[in-house]
Amino acid sequence: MSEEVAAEILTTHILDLARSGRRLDGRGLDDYRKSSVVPGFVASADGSALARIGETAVLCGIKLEPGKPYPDTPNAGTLTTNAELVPLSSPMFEPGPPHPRAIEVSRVVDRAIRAAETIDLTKLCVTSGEKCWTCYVDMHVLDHSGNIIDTASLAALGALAHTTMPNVRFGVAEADAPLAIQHYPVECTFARLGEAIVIDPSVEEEGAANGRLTIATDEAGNVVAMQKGLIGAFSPDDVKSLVDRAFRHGDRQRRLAKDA
Amino acid sequence: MSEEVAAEILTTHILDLARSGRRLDGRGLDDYRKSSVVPGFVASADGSALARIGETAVLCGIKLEPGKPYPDTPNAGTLTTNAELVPLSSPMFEPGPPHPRAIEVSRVVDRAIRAAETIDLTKLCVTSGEKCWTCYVDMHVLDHSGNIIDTASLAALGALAHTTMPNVRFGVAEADAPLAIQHYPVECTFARLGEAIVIDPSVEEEGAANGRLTIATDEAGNVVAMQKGLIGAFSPDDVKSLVDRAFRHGDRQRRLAKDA
Amino acid sequence: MSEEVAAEILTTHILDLARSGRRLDGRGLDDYRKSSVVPGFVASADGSALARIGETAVLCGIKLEPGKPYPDTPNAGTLTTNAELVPLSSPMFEPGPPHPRAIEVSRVVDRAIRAAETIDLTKLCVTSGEKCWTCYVDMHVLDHSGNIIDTASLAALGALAHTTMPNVRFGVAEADAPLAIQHYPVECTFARLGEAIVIDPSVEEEGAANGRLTIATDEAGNVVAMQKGLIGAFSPDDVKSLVDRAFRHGDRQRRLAKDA
Amino acid sequence: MGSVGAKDVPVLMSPDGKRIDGRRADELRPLAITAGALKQADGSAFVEWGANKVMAAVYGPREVHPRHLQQNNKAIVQCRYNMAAFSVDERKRPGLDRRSQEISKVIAEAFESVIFVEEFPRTSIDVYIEVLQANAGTRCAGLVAASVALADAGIPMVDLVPAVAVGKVADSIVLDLKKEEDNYGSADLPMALVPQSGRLVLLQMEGHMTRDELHRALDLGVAGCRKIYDVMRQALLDKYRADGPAPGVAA
Amino acid sequence: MGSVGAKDVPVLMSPDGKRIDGRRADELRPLAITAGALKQADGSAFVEWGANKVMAAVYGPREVHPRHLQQNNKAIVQCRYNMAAFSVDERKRPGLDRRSQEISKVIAEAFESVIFVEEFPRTSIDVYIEVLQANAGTRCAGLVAASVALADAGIPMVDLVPAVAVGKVADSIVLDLKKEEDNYGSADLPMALVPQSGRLVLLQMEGHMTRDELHRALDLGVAGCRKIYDVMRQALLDKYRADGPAPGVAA
Amino acid sequence: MGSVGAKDVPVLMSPDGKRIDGRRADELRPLAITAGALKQADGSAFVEWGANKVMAAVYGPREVHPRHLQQNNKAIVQCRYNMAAFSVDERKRPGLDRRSQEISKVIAEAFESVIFVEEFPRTSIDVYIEVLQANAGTRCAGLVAASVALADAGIPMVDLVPAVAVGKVADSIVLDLKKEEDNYGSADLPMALVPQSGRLVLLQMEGHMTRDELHRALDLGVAGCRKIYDVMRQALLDKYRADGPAPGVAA
Repeated sequence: MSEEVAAEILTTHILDLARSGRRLDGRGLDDYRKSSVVPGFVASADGSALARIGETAVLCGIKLEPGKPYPDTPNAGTLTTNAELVPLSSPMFEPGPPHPRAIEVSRVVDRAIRAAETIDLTKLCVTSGEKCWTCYVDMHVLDHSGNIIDTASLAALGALAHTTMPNVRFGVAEADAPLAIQHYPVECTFARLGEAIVIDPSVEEEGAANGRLTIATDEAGNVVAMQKGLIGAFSPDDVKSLVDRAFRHGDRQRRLAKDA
Repeated sequence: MSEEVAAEILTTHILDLARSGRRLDGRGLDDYRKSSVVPGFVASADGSALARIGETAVLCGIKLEPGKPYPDTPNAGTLTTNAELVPLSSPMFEPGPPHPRAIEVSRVVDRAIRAAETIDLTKLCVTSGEKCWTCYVDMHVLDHSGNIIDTASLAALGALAHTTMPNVRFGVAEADAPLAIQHYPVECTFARLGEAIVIDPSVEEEGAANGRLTIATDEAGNVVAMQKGLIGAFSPDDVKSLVDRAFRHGDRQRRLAKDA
Repeated sequence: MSEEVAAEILTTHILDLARSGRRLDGRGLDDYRKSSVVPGFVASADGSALARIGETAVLCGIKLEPGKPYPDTPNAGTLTTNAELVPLSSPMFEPGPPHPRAIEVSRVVDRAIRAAETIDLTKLCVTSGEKCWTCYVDMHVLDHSGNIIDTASLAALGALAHTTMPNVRFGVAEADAPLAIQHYPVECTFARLGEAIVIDPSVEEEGAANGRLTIATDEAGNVVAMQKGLIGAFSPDDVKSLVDRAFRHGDRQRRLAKDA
Repeated sequence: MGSVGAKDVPVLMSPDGKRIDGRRADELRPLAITAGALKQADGSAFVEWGANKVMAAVYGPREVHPRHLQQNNKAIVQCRYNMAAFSVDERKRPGLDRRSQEISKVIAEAFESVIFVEEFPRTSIDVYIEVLQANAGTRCAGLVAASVALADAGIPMVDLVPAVAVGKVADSIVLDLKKEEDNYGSADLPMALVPQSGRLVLLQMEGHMTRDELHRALDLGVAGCRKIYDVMRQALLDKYRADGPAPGVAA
Repeated sequence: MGSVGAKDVPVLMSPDGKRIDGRRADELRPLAITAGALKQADGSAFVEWGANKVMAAVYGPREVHPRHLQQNNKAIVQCRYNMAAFSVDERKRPGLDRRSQEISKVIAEAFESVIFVEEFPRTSIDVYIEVLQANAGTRCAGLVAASVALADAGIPMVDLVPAVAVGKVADSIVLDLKKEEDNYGSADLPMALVPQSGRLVLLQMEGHMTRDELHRALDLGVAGCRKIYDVMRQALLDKYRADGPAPGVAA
Repeated sequence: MGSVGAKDVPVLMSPDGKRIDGRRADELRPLAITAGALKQADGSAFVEWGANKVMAAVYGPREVHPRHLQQNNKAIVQCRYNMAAFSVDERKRPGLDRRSQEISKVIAEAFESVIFVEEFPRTSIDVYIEVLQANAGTRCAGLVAASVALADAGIPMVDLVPAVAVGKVADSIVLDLKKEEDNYGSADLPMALVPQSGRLVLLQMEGHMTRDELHRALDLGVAGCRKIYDVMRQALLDKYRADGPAPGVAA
């Protein structure tokens, strides 16, 4: 049996299940997989967290280094977000320059962090127009069993929430201090399977999906970022109802990063 | 009929026509296509022009930004010329790093601009050895129906001739000022079709050509640049007679850029 | 006869010969090919040497340019080693970004130069933490008839030993001065052919080898670098005996670079 | 969106509900579309939308490059959204940055959702978008241009795909942001609609919107898309009717 | 090794022969190996060794990418040793630098020396090593992790391949250097052993060693490898015995 | 050519018509060619011309890499003109810059104009030029070296292809510019001739020349090429006659 045929049969099966409200791994349509956040996983980083959603695992490390503010925001530090979809984590990923898929993950996480004002970038300014902190958020995907965006975002939030500013190492202040977190954005991703829409898709469901929608919410009741992905479409009513679902699931995931 | 066979038949036909002094689009051997220059096409540039020769279209935008003089020319600004043969403009162009063909176009145009002393680079020096203007000449090919070099060169000249130095934006002087043009180089390209040599080749003629020669002249009677391209050869006598033809066509094209 | 079959037959033949202590080019197992060093081959470099081992030829050029010390070694100049395995030198090399093979050559040579303290990097410091010399060691492989590492290393040593510091050109001192050499590391490479181990392998022997070992020694009786390469293995006793062979051959090769 | 730590923030909304350029909240910028603007491409369109100028071209269905992307049961849709060096205030280095690569991806996915790709197995449909002058909303302008170019190339699709961004500016939900509104506003929500099905094939968002604001934004965007749809259809009609002036860059 | 012109050099060896972290000369840092640490990979292992954290995964035998590397008579072994941006003190730019490329090459050659590649013509066996936290000896830790991952993937090999670095620190030959010893010591000699044949498939060295020191270093390293071998075997036994806790990153 | 805003300009022409190195206007720099200078290449040549040192090698006809460039009815000619890092005053970063890529293109086109490419369909003839020491005129020196290397490799051609640059220095038209003349002169015109047909297969020019000056420059260049042609022929004769000293870099 060729790979294509096998994939097609699996897709048919997943769609059949979804039609009757069931999923391949036994979850209900609105069941999120068990998630966890282990902060401080990497001692060489200024902050880090290993996030897991089901068997998907992403390790995020934060590094703070002295830099120069952008000319148009002289009173703010800078934030650089990068996701590495290394080939270790999935048979689908190949070595080489960043794939658009990896770029999308990093940009979607970046948008949520930025739009939610997760950290106050003006606090990362040391001398106006001259010197600031550059905050590197590096997400390393270790195991891709579906829903990388939510897992990467959870790892990033968990890492930022447990970051120490290395003031002493770089001679910026006399003592290191925790990085202050203002808001806690959480991404929540859905996949359309026929007319059903499931939360937190597995890798097999992503392969069968006709449309993916990620909605990031903060703890104050705002939507801060969205991204539709894959081939497929959502009606405005779909989007409205998914926003409600995203809010419902947001607080639980947020607590994982915050209280880890 | 395979693509190769079709191409071979077209080549044979074009060469047959040329032998009797005729061309595929009805022009005579020394007829240049109708050309036009629209200056100021792009408001986001400091200078711009859309040049068209027949259906070939190139948009050139000029940007002036503060930079640093080269150590060996401390009293001169710098000039950077770049041509993008984007895949939008022709089925022959592919996405990816700059193809040697694109590099050739930009270098041939650059040579004519530089050798003709189109702009006085010493006027782009702000502080000797410290600060100067960098003049970016970016040529964007939009429709490649043959003879990109002449079209790109015409667009560049038209854009330079309608450029404003953004003195105010960069705090260099109290008022913006037009960029002064000293000389007006014009490229004129020929293609050998068997023993006939046609001016301003179409894309089909370029495919059939055995040799291409570009000759740039200025308004004072100098040849300022030449470039032989493609597989093929020209005798010294060919070159001498083509120089005369290039001079004859130069003034008309020059006026398009100057008076646009 | 296919290329693979031809290669396999040659390998079998080389291994058969080695079993009885013989080699394709008539040498004994411990015979090093005739080597030579021509210093000053390139006038545009601050130092240069053309090294040849048999028909393998590598040209090394040294350039000294002002730079900035690394933050963690403020009192030392910097050394940059690069090997270009240009496609001119072998049918096996292709154009493109540096192949891991080229990177290995440059890193192995670099390790020997650095570990042997061939030059005293602190002498390349001009102003602590501010200004230093950057010493570029560029090795250009011209003819790859086997054993590039030893040849490149010999060229590098020969070039360094004949380098003049361009003090005047860069306004660092009133007179140019020879670059002082402290130690003379020499690489010696072996290839395993079955159970025999030959010195200075030819390109054909490298193709047949099951394991390569390079040992760099200095004139004071130290091993300063080693590198096992290719598919294959060496026992610790193999290594110990090869170290003795490397010491035996080192002085002769060293003299070539030193006295050239 | 990039306003953290910025210097001067302009007034984006007047007391009487007029925007920085005088538009009402639900008003589009002027939009002009020329179908068939290029000679070499199989289909093309030039869009002037406010101060945006965007050219799109379509090639295909044709052979797939690189080959290993070929699919046996359908065409693939490849998109390259690119900004000219001179299209923005500060010169942009040629080549696709990360933003352009992300936009290329979501636009390709949007079109692959409406093109009948099963009809052209083992081929590629290549969509090229060149932003020549940028003033916010270029991805939507590019999508609109490319959609007309696909129709001009005769590629069978479910429907044309209009697109527009909705934003939040000084607490108002407004249609079709221009540059200052995008830079200093508090939310940006670009979307692309399939009018026939009423579904969105592109949807992104960044900023702050409550549940209620988001609902209004979606409704405003869908209404805006339907207006843009009419302009797109008219551009194609004009082209078919007259086969009029020779194709070429509108000058 | 990078100590020329450096500022402060720590005391690496106490008068009573204790190293900077209290170890004896022939003592290894603590080593923990989890076989089967990942779900997607065909085989995997997570290694914590001193302050190193390294993950390895194996895929294959599978189709060769890029195709032209395919060999008709055997599998090829491809290795990618990569360091995470946050794994070292100063953030490392993502992507393979020259050091990583060299290490990838010698590790691939080491494994191709022990895998029965003739059994899988026209395929690739892909070995991926991700260094998550680095503290000297990462190439050996990576090799150990990858070797267990290969076994976990069921790839037939002559033997497991333990690896360790020996060094010279304050004139002593010591086993398994940690970061300060590597930075300020005077020699570093990483090696990988095939216990079954007693031969080395990886061997590198940089620094200063006399003939005699080198002999002792080789012997010390071989003895160290045999201890590591036992830990590797135990990790696989634990995995096979229990098929125990679901595979996943040890947390 | 690069003299705008430069500091000191040397005297390039003495009152009695002697050039900076004492040559007359129509005089070549010393030229020595060694055919068959390398062992591995199918054909090779080493050229010392004034203070230029250039090595060329030819491989082929052989399989085309990358494959998709293969042509069914003829061989393709690929050329790579490269400058060693140490070949110029300021160290050049390794790899092909834009100038080198342009030169590679025009040289490949020059050779494809004289090689009987139809005889070797589906193959590549690869021409490699390495500039080891540069002093103006390297593209011509490279072309001369490569032309002899092609003959040494037995590639069938219409003729050898001599090349030389003509320039304008202090209002005189002079043959074979050296570095100072190239830097501070007012025109540079490199050309390559097919002596058999009297036609030029490479021709470039930058600077200022009147119609009349250009005519004289062309004539002077053609005459120069014919002298160079003799040296090229002699080099090949020397090689064939003696098969003399073992091939290898002339030292």
